[in-house]
Order: sequence, then C-alpha cells, then structure tokens
Amino acid sequence: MSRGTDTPLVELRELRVEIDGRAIVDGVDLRVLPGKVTALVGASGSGKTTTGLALLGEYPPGASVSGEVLRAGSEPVGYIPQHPAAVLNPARRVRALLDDIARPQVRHLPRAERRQAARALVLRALEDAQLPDAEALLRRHPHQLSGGQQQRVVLAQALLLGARVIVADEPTTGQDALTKSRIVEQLAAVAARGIAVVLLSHDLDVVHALADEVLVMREGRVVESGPVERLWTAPRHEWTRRLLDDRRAAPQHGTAVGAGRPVLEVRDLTAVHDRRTVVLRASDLALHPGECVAVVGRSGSGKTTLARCLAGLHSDHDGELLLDGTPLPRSLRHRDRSQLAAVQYVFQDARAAFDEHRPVLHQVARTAVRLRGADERAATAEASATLNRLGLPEALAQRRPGALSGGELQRAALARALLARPRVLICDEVTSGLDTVTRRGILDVLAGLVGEGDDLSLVLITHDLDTARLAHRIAVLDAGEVVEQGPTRKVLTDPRHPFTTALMRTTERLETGTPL
Amino acid sequence: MTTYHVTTYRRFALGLTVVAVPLALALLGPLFAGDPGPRAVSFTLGGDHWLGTDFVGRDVWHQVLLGGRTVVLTALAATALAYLVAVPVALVSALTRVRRLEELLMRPLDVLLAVPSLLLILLVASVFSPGAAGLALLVALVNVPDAARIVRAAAGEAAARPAVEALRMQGESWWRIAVGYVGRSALRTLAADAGIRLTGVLYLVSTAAFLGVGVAPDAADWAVMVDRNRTGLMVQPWAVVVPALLIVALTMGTNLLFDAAFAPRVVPRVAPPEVPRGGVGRLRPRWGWSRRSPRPQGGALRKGGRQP
Amino acid sequence: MYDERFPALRRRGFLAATSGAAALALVGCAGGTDDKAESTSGSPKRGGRLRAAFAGGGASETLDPHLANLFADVARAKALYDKLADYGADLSAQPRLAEKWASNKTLDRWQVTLRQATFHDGRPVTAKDVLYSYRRIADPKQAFRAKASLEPLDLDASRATGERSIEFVLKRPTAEFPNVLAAFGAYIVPENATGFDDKPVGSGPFRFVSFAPGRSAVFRRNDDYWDGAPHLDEIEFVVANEESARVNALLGGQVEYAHELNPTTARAHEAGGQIDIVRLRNSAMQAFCMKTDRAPFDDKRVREAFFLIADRKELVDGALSGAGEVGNDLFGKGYEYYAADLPQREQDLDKARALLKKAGAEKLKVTLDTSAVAAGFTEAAGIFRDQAAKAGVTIDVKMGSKDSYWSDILDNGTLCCYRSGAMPIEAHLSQRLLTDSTTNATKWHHKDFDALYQQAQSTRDKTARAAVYERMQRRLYTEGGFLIWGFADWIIGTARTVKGVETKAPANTLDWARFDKVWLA
Amino acid sequence: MTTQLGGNAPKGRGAVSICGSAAGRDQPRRRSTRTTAYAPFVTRRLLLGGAQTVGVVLLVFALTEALPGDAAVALAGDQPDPARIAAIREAMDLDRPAYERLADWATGLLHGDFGTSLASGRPVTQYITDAFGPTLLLATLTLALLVPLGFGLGVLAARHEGRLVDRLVSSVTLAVYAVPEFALGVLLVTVLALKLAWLPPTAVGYGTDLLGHPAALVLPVLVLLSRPVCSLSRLVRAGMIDALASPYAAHARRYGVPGARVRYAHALPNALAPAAQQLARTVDWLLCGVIVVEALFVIPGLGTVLLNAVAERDVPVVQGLAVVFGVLTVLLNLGADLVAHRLTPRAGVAA
Repeated sequence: MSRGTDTPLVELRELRVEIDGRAIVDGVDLRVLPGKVTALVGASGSGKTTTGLALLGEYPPGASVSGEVLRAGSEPVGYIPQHPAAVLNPARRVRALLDDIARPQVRHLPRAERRQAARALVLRALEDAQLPDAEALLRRHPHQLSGGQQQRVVLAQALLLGARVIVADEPTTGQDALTKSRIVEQLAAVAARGIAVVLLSHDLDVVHALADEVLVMREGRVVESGPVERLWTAPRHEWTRRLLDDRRAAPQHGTAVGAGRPVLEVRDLTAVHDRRTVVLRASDLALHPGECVAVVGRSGSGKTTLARCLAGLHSDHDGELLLDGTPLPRSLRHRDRSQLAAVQYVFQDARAAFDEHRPVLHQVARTAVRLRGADERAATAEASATLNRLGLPEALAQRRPGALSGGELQRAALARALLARPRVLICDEVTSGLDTVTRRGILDVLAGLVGEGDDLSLVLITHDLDTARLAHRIAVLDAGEVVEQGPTRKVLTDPRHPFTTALMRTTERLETGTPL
Repeated sequence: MTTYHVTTYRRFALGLTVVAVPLALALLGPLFAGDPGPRAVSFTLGGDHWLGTDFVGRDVWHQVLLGGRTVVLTALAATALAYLVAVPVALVSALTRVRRLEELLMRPLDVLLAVPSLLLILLVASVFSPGAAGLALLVALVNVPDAARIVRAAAGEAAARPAVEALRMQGESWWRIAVGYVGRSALRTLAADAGIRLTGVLYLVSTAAFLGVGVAPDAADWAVMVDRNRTGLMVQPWAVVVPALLIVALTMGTNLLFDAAFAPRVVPRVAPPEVPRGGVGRLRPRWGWSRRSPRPQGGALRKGGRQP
Repeated sequence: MYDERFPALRRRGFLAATSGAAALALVGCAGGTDDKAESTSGSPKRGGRLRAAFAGGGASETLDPHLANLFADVARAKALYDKLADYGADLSAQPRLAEKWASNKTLDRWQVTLRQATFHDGRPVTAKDVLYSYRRIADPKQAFRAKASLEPLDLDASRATGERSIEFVLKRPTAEFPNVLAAFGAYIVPENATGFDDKPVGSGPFRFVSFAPGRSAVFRRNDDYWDGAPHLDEIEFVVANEESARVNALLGGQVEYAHELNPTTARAHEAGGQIDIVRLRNSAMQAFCMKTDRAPFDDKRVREAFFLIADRKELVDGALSGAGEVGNDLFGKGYEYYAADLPQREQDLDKARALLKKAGAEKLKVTLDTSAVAAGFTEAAGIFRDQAAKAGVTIDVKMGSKDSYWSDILDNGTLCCYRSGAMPIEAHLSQRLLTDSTTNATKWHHKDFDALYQQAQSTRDKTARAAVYERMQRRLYTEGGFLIWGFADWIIGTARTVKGVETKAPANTLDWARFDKVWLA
Repeated sequence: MTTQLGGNAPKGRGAVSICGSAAGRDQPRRRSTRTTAYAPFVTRRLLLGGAQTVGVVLLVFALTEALPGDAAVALAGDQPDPARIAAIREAMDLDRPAYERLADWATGLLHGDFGTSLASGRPVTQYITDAFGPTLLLATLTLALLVPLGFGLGVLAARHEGRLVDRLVSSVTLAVYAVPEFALGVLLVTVLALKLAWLPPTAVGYGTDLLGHPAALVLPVLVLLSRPVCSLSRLVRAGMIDALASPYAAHARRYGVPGARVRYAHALPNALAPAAQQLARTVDWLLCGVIVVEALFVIPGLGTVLLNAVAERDVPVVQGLAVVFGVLTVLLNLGADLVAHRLTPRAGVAA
C-alpha cells in the first residue's frame, strides 16, 4: 500500500465484534488518515471504545471478530484511554515505561551511548507532549501528577513510540472548559504533526472543535458519517439529529427569585481539610425558596466542599449554616430527621452512592421510611411513582444497581433524595461523565423540579457552564473563594471576574467549534 | 470466561472431595467409634487392629474416629470467635469519626500483634492450663488483631464510599449502615480471609496440641496423635500417617473450597458505561474515595501479612 | 527422666528424686563387686573421641558439680570429679576416693581414709579438700541439692586427722553413713575452688577442655586417673533435648551415645542392627501416690482397693511401652534390702469393689494429678483412669504445670503420679516416709514407723538391720501410700563401635554413664 | 485494580485515589507529601513501636509472673523441700514484690543492663548474644531463599494462570502450606537423613558454628521455608495476576515491551507491597517459629533459650528476650511499612 495523503494508515472493513452472540460492533468501516482527526461519536455503549481498540488490534476477552483490519506498514498505534491513570503503572516512576519504549530504538547504537540517546528521545517526546520540567517529572510516580500531566505522559508514550495513529478515548470527559480546551489544543497539535487521531467521544463540542471526519455510532453500527461541518449543518440520520439537538443549551430561567427569607444561609464559612489547610471561604451565601443556584468552578476550586458543608458531610468548618433562620448542625450525624430531610444531596458518582447488594427501588424507598416515617408499602409505592416520573420504569428499579446504567442510576439517586421531600436539593456534578443524551435527560428532570413550583431549592455544583444555565443565579468559585455571584444571565453575558471571563470564552470557543 | 467457571467448579468439587473425608470422620466418627476394646501392647501392627495400636496400646482406627472432633470444633470455634470480636471492632473503628475511639480500639491490637503468637499461646496456656475451649479462646485471641485489620481495611473501604454517606443522608441507623451495608460489603473479603484463617487456626491448634497445650496428651486428637505416636514411626507408621494425612486433607480441602468459592470473578454488568471494555476484562475500578484526611496507617498496611 | 513430647518446653529431665538425703547408713558393705557387662566383649582399645547426647539444661547449664541437677550435669560432673563413695548396681555404697571407712561403736563417729589421688593440676586430694567441698555444700546461705544429704554431718566438729584421713562427727547414729558419702552431688572439689565454668579442676577421669552451656562440653583423658586412665582420648557431651533428635543424631552417626531413649525407639532399633540398645533395668520407680492423711485415702481399705485396681501389666505395656517390670508396691526392686518374698499383687476388681463398699466409698470420685513432667505419667494416668472405672471409681485426670509439678503435688491433692530414680531403699524411707521427711508425698506420718527407722540406723549387724527394713516394707506393702506399679528401664542407644557400656547399673549409679570404662572398637 | 482474595492489598494511604471516571471530582486534594511525610510517619511508628515493646514486656512479665511456681520451685524440681525452696527464693531475691523487681530491671535496662539470669547468674546479654547467632543465621538463610523462591513460584504460577503449571504450583503450595512444621520435619529427616543418608539429621554438637557445617543447615532451612514459601508465592501469584491483567501491563505490552520485562519490571512491583508485609510477618515468625525447628534439629537458638527460660521461670531472661522480640518486631514492621509505603500502588492524581 502506498503512502499518499489519502491512503489510510489503518482501515477497518466490515468489522464485527461479538460477545456471547451479541454484536457490540457491527459492520463498521473506518479509514484513519494521516494528519486527520476522525471522531467516533455516540452514547455510552455504542461501540466506540471497541472500535477504537480494534485499531490497536485489541478485543474484549471472549470476543469473536470478523471483518478486516488493514494496516499500512507496522507503525505502532498509540492509545490514550479515558482514564490515563489506569495505564500508568502506579508502582513505577514515570520514567520506567518511557525508558522501556525508547530502548529498542537505540539498540543500533554502541552500548555506551544507548542510555544517553534513550534519555534524549524520552525528553523530546515529553517536550512534544508539552510537558515542561521533564527531568523532574520523570522521577515522579503517576499519583504525584495532575490529571492533565498524566494524560500528557500517556501522549508522550505514544509519541515516543513513533505512533502514526493515536486513539484517544473520551479525553475530555468530566473536565472543565479550560482543561478541555487545552486537551483539544494538544490533540490538534498532534494531528498537525501528521499523526492520525481517532477521537472517541460523546462530547460534541470537542468533536466539533477537533474532528475532520465524524462517524456517528449507535448500538454498534455507524449510522452516519461524513465531514464534521456537513454533519453539524445537515445531519441526515435521525439519531444524529437527536444527538446534535441535545447539545443545544438548556433552558434558562429568566428571573431570579430572590425575594423573602432565604431557606438556607451560609455565614462566614471557612472549611478546612486536615485540620489546617483552608480550602473554602464563603462569607455570605443565601438560597431562596424555589431558587436554583449553580456553583461553578474548576476542579479543586472548593465547590464540592461547599456542597458537602451544606449537606453536613464535611463538618470540619467554622461559620454558620442556617436553615430557615435556625442553625443547622454541622455534621449530619447531629441533624434530626426533619433537618436531614430538608437538605438532601445527590452524589456525582451515582453507582458508588448505591448499595450494590440491594434493589434500587428498595433503597429509594428507604428515604421515605426513615425520614418521613412512611410505612414500607407506602414508601415503595411512592418511590415507584417518583422513579417513574423521572423516567425509570419499575421493572428496572427492582433490579440491583449493577444492572442499571449510569444515567439511570443518577435518576434513581435523584428520586431517592426527592423522596425526603427536601427543601434544598444539592446536586454535585450529577451530569459529568454522562453522554449528551443521558445528560440532557437528567437536566430536563432538574429543570422540571425547579419549575414545579413547590418551593424546592436547588444547588447545582458543576464545572460546566452549559449546565449552569439551568440556574437562576450563578456563584463562581476559584481557589476556595467566591469570586463572582449574580443572576445567571448577567454572569454569563457580562462576566466581571477574569476567571469567569476565561471560563466563558473557552466554553464559547468550544461550542462554536472555532479552531484554536 | 466459561473456562474460568468450569475450573472454579472443578476446584470447588475437588475441595469438597478433599475436605469431605476428614470432615465426615471428624463429625460422624464418634458416632461409630463404639467401645474402645481392651488395650494391647503399644505400637503393634496387625491382629485385631486394622491400623495397629498407638503409643499406649489403643486401637488407632478407634482413635482416628474419635480424634477429629476436637480439632475441627476447636478450629471452627476459634475462627468464629476471632471474627466475633474482630468484626465489631473493625466496623466501629471503620465507621467512627472519632479518631481517638479508633485508636483505642485498634492500638491495643497492635501490641498483641507484636507478641509472637506461638509464644503467647504457650505462656497463656501454661498460666491457665486451658481445655479445648480455652485453647479455642486463646487461638481466637491471637487471631483477633490480624482479622480485625483485614476486616477494618475492607470495611474502611466500604465505609469511605459515598453509599455510606447516602445512607446517612437517608437517616439510616448506625446498625443498618454498619451491618447492612459496610459489613455486607466486607463479607467477601471476610469470607476469603476466613478460608485462610481457618487453615492458620488449624495449624495453630494442631501445633499447640503438638506442644501439649489445651488437650490431654493422650487425648484422641489427630494432632496429638501425630505428635505422640511419632516415636513409633519406625515401628507403626499408621498411627502418625493417617491422622497427619487427615489434618492435611482438612486444611487443604478447606483452602481449596474457600479459594473456589470466593475467587474473584468477573462480575458481568449490564451496560457498564464507565468501564472501558477493551482488553481489560478484569478491571474493576476501585472507587477509593478518601473522605477523611489521608493518614498513614500501619493498620491498612500490615494487614497484608498473615501468619505463614 | 525425660519426657519426649516437646523438648525445650518441658523441664529437662530431672534426675529422678535420687539420693538427696541419703541420711543414715549401714556400716561396712564396702568392697565393690565389679560386674562388668556382657557387652564388654573384646579387649579395650585406646583412643578416639566419643560424642554423647544428653537432654540438657539449656543456656543455664553449669559445670559446678554441686549444682548438678540433671543427668547431663551428673554425667559431666562424673567425668571431671569424684565422690568419696558411689552406688553399686544394688545401690549399696562403693568406695571411690575413700579407700575405707570405719565407725565407732555408737555409729556416730566415722573415720574415712582417702586413697592416693591427684587433681588435674597435680595437687593431691586431701582431707582439707573434702572438708571444703562438704562445707561448701552445707553452706546455709546456699541451696545446693546435696545439702540435705549431708545433714547428719556435724561439719564443725568433723576434722582432718591427717593428710588423707578425716574424722566425721555425726549428729546421731547413722549406720548407712557411706550412703552420705555417695550422696547425689557430693563431689570433691579442690579447696577454695570457685567459678567452675572456667577451667574447672577435679580429680575425675577426664580433664576440662571446653564448655558451652546448653551446647557441648569437651573433656580430655586424664592419664593420671587413680582408677586407671580412660580408654577414650576425648569425650564430648552434646545437648539435644528432643528424644527424636538424639536418636536421629545417633542413627546419622553424629553421636555415638544417646542417653534416655523411648521404649518404642528401642524396639524399632533393637533388631535393626544399626545401633545397640542398652536397657538399664529397675532405673525408675513408677507409682501413684496416695495422701494417707486425707479422705478418701485416710482409710486403708481404700488404699488397698486401689492397690487391687491396678493392672500392672497393662500399665507397663501401655505407659512404658513394655519397657519395664511390674512393681509390687515396694520401692527398690532388686536393690539391697528389698523385700522380695512378698507375693506379687494382682488386679482383683471384685475384692477392690468389696473393700470400697466396706469403706463406704462406692462411686468414689478422685482427682489424679499428673503432668507431662516425666515420660509415662499422662499415659499411666489415662490407663489407670480406665482401670478404676471398671471398679466403679471415677478418676478425673488433671494436668498440672510441668515446671512446678513436684512442688505442687507435695502437699496438695489426694492422688498423683509419682516417679523416683534409683536410690538406696534406706534413702527412700528416710526422705519420703518419716514424719519429718522433706518430701513426704504420701503424708505417711507414723511414730512407730519412725522408731523402726531409728532402730535400723542404730543396728550394726546387717542381718538384723535387714530384718527391720523387711518389717517396714511389709507395713508399706499392706497399707502404704505408694501404689508402685512398675520399674522402668532406662534406655541408652550406642553406636555399634561403642564397647564397655555397663548394662546392669541402674541410672544414677556408679557404672551408669561411666565413660572412663568405655572404648571405641 | 482488582484486589484479589479478600482485598488485602494495602490501600494507599496518602493520596486520594480517584481512578475511574471521577476525574472531575473537585474536592481539594492535598498535594502529594510523600517524601516529606516520611519523617513524621517514622516518628509516629517508632513511638507506637516503643509503646508496643513496653506492652509486650509488661504482658510477658505479667504472664511469666502468673505462671504457676517461680524460679525457685522450678530449680528445686523433684526435690521440693520447702526449706530449700525458701532458701533459693531468698538467694534469688524472689521474696521481693514483683513490681519492685520489674522496676529494678527496667531501671537497669535504661542503663543498658539486661540483668542476670536467676538460674545461672550469668548476664542476660550473654544468653541473647549466644542464641542470636544461630537464629539469625537460620532466619537470614531462610529469607535469602524465600524471596527468590516465593517470588519465582508466584510469578511462574501467575504467568500460566489456569494452566497446568499454575495448578501444579498452586496445589503443591497449598498442600505444603497445610503441613505443620513438626510433621514435615519428621518426614524430611526420616527420608532424607535416615533412609537416604544424604544429609545429617541434626545439627547436634555443631554449636554456634553452623556455617562450618552447611549440610546440617539444609533440612532446618527447608522446613522453615516450607510454609512461608507457600504463603508468599500465593500472595505474589494473586498480586501478579491482578497486575498482569491490569491496564498498565496491557499498555506496556501494547507498546512492545517484552513479556519478561512486563512481568518483572512492570507487574511485579505492584505485587511487592503485600509481599513485603508478608515478609515482615515471616521474619517475625521465623524468630519465634524456629522453636519447633530448633528443637527438632538441635539448634541452640533464641526459641530454645526462651522456652528454657520460661520453664525455669527465669524472668530476667524471658524479659530480655521479650525486649529483643518486641524491638525486632517493631523494626521489621516499620521497615515493611516503609517498603510498602514506597511500593503501594496508588492510583489517582495530584491536584
């Protein structure tokens, strides 16, 4: 096979991967072209990852594979998994694998020069992956690196390997806008070096910003493919349309509710970790009945700590929490039933927040039993109704958490909290890590809750301005300080604080798909 | 994956077979033992004695029938007792937020851990000269620190999961959280540990018997038989070989059984969106949330160790 | 005796309550009969090094002969030192460093003449050395084992009457005075000797070379030994507490002499031809000891019933694995003065039951104290429990601590396992059966019995004295507290090359562990 | 990471582990303080270790005191003349109250004086130094063989997981693990030393000079090795299977790192931490578990001295040994914890 620009480096033809007779990938054709970014788009479980790994010649255990994988030459394929930490050996320093990758490339040299040459190769790869201070970095262990650094180390490995194709699996999932944009920038740089990038993502903004060619997958099949612009402007397939539609901004609540006595007040809150490290200062925050407030910030900005303080999960703080003007005990251990019921919290990771041994329905119902004194039967009925309302059929709810998807579990978690009939519902990153369609569903539920008008107040913790649009008001947190606070429209359209501005700009850029 | 299960079942069956003989002998033997019959000269072969006579001229087969019960019951009782103490201690210290309470519960166990177990058994045994029940208690005591650590670690992991916070959020009682969730989550670890612990306990019980602790030196007890009859190994090997094989079969079978029963399996999940599917069939992400301040904890680390 | 269960755990074998207070004694009866053993085949060969494995005392071992407590201690002491007298095979005193002894009419002054002998450093053994040694043992501030044995001596009044002659003044008539000279641990050390672990000097057949407590002691031939130089060039005592280790070492050629083996081991190897097994008969009395001063054994019918319950053959076969002889409730089978004419007692359960009924002790329940302190104890207890059950007596076997067993059973309990090493019958009587005996475990307090004993000690004529002993033994046979069911063999294993090992001498006697007469073929 | 068999791989202690999709979790995390955290950690552990040692000593003292009889009774043996026992007791100072003796001994200890033996009057230090050699030699040799053997077998089995080699190794280790030392010792001696005469059956008479007779060491070391090798290799196997199935091992293979290197350089380190703990425990056990072996093969080591001292109620010796055991245990565990601390695989990211 010749190496023209249009000659694919790897080509999949009619790939079909089956496990236990069920097709995970069914008849996928894919051409990976040098210097181009090919994106595989689809909801979770649509077969993106399996397709991506097929490019590396890897298949799930027990899979039967048919179709063809054609590769031009023997150039290795690099891989950046969704969680770069998983492929970094926790017990070895960063250097270990890099050295091992470099070693064969210097084998032709005299023994004495090898070490030096290998080191040079490693350093260059790290530099190419935009990792400064490489020498120090090599001596670290993976857990001493930030998430971004980990990702770049994995990228450096692929570059060092001389990969002509790099498969990046959900590289931006759960990242805030600033981080996302940096990742996009990085992958664009990689593509610019003539390397083919295969992007597996459900983050359409990132796909739009980065991809040349897009394949939309659903249930293992490619439902539509084409250049990104064509797809965005004129999607042909119904599913593509739904995907793209869901991406559109959430409805905004125009007016702030702001009147009357706040249901929840925070006064002079200073939260610490390890008894000394101050991680959050919030002098004055108030939440009014029926109001939805979004707390926005990057990772590590202290927004989760704030939420956990409110929920009584983080009691290591000074200052006062007032529920209807009366002090709320810091720790939920000291809150009585009505106080517990009044402030409910929904966890980011729904799967981890459920007992994996009991049926979901039962667990949801317990809230009513414990916090409202309902009897078992009534509680179950109510739980079933609530779950149904949130789009979770009873048949599914009667299964254990393991049988439910992340989105379904998140709905169940919401139902569990709602069964307490809370005054305040705190949602901590409930949509991060979900694909667009699922996320859309959850956001709709939340919007519905606020709109119902029974004075339920919402606190949305998010790094995602898109989600924040749902709120009446937005509070922006940076490095443990509330840097900006105001009505959603105002903050989004006229950000004051430089940090907010930066956040806004990158988000917009990603959305519009402006090349970086 | 199917092959894996097949081997699991096969190992299970194997374990069951291996353990069945000694267990049946131990539990049912006394029912069939009958009258001891007259004593003969010690260490003889043949005659009326199928397996010969032992060091005081008793019928070896008769002793074998009688001798399993103490070993098995003592070991089982000791293991159960160890967990009876270890599990509550572990659960309380895993769930408490009062650091001092945890220290109070776990530190004394550390001290106990620093005393060589055999030495402790020997000393305490010579002070109190316990019977079989006492020996079980003693062996249990020796096992408490280690068991507590392992359960504590497993429980600690479960206790640090958001599920516990969610349960608290629901106003669940301490008991329900501790037993219903945390305890249950630690169950698997506990069961796997129990298999190995039972082997260790059997070893301790039989070695203690060998050292003359807890059982009368002429008791019908497999471990005692191995020890006391070994002087006659050259003349009458059966009095040693049969009980020794039974002990080995018991420990080995138990271990095989537990290994097979609690070997980590790939839990098939329907549509697990978080789990990358390729080539990582065995991967289960560990959701190690550390709600608490990270603390260097000898405990969490030491627990890897168990008596060889 | 050593219990073969777990070595270091149990107490190293105590020399079965041997000698101790061999208080009073008979006159004369000197003149050692030299029974040389059958195994003394061929003519002695000079040279070679013999390694002998004993159960030992661990790191606390010492070469101080007066502290000798264990068989290993005694064997080592015996190699380095001498006593004035020692026991023959029938436990009568044989002169050693003492050439002769004679008493006055009232048996309370004894003239002892030493033979010509020298210490390893060339100095002669003198009366002063003897007096120093005895005074050291009797020092009230010390607690040497032989102190009680020397009790009859008035050491302040005793004096050297010449370079090699001593006049011993006694506190009372003591016909068996030579037994005092042969007392366990009454070794003669040079005057003013202290510190015995560093180059100890004695008059014995071997000279000191090296000593590592709990491990080994190496001695070299003393060519100037007064009783003829040993055949061996060197002897090494090694310590191996575990019986199996001693046997294995012997089988593996790592030692040539293994002391104290199990009967089973003996049986396994007797016919094998790999090693020689030497059985020293009548070495250890095996008994149950009934406290005669308390219920239920304060009734002599109960005691007799117990005598009749015991199936002695079964006990010997089971507890001693057949390596021994049955006993007749009398101490010292085969020893001088033993009342051999009394009929052998047999099991008679009907009569035992009848006696118990008469004593109103039907459905009797007794606790039998035992411990792993000596071989055969727990086995015997178990067997006797089963035998007693047939007579309707319930025996509850209670295991005691090995380390404090002898002290525990001295005053407590009612029935216990008991054992004794070889000692003169007179010593057994005086140590255990007089009102003021220090180890009267059967609580046998009878003034008339005490009087008989005093009568014997004041009787010069040996036949007359023997008659008194016979009367005493007859009484014990009928209603005593010792149920003596057997006498265990003492078993020694040697390599086939080892010759000259005495086979007749019970443990504790002169010819036991006597390495100066042993040679390697 | 899957934690095999009871999840008993040590959990990371320092870092917040948030692998999985939780990368977006924005709870503030402490910057890694691994290197700087060593000192306080060690100090804490040493303090704890000191307390442990004191605890052990007190416990052992209490137990020894509670044993029936005392040194005088033990020395009197079968000659329990009460007057003699009283005399011995007085000579040994045993008539003083226990706490006074303990206080005296503790004061002495502060000056480095372990006291003198009641039974022989020799300094306790001499007992310890004499007995330490053989035990140390045995322990060292055993360890030196244990590590390669245990790891080798574990890796071998893990490499062939589910296949014949694995099943062979697994069942043999399981079987041997189930055999108590005393039974194995008797068996090995009977077969190898007595029947085949390949090796000397005991080390009798070699005293401390065991190195001069290497053949005598073979059997004791073999017996000592038997169970630890099994537990270690099983642990390593479990860890290796996890590690070999891990994404990072797959990643290394994916990038062309040779199999052996993946196994030993990449997967093995992850199986090390629990193994290090196991090793510490083994050494700990070796120091006291040699009792059986020492008795069987006549090796005058610490176990023998200890049991003798207990039998003799030689409290100062028992105490001295308790101190030695306590300190050793503490140091070993500290070492193992440091190794584990260093090697424990920790997932997660730093902020």
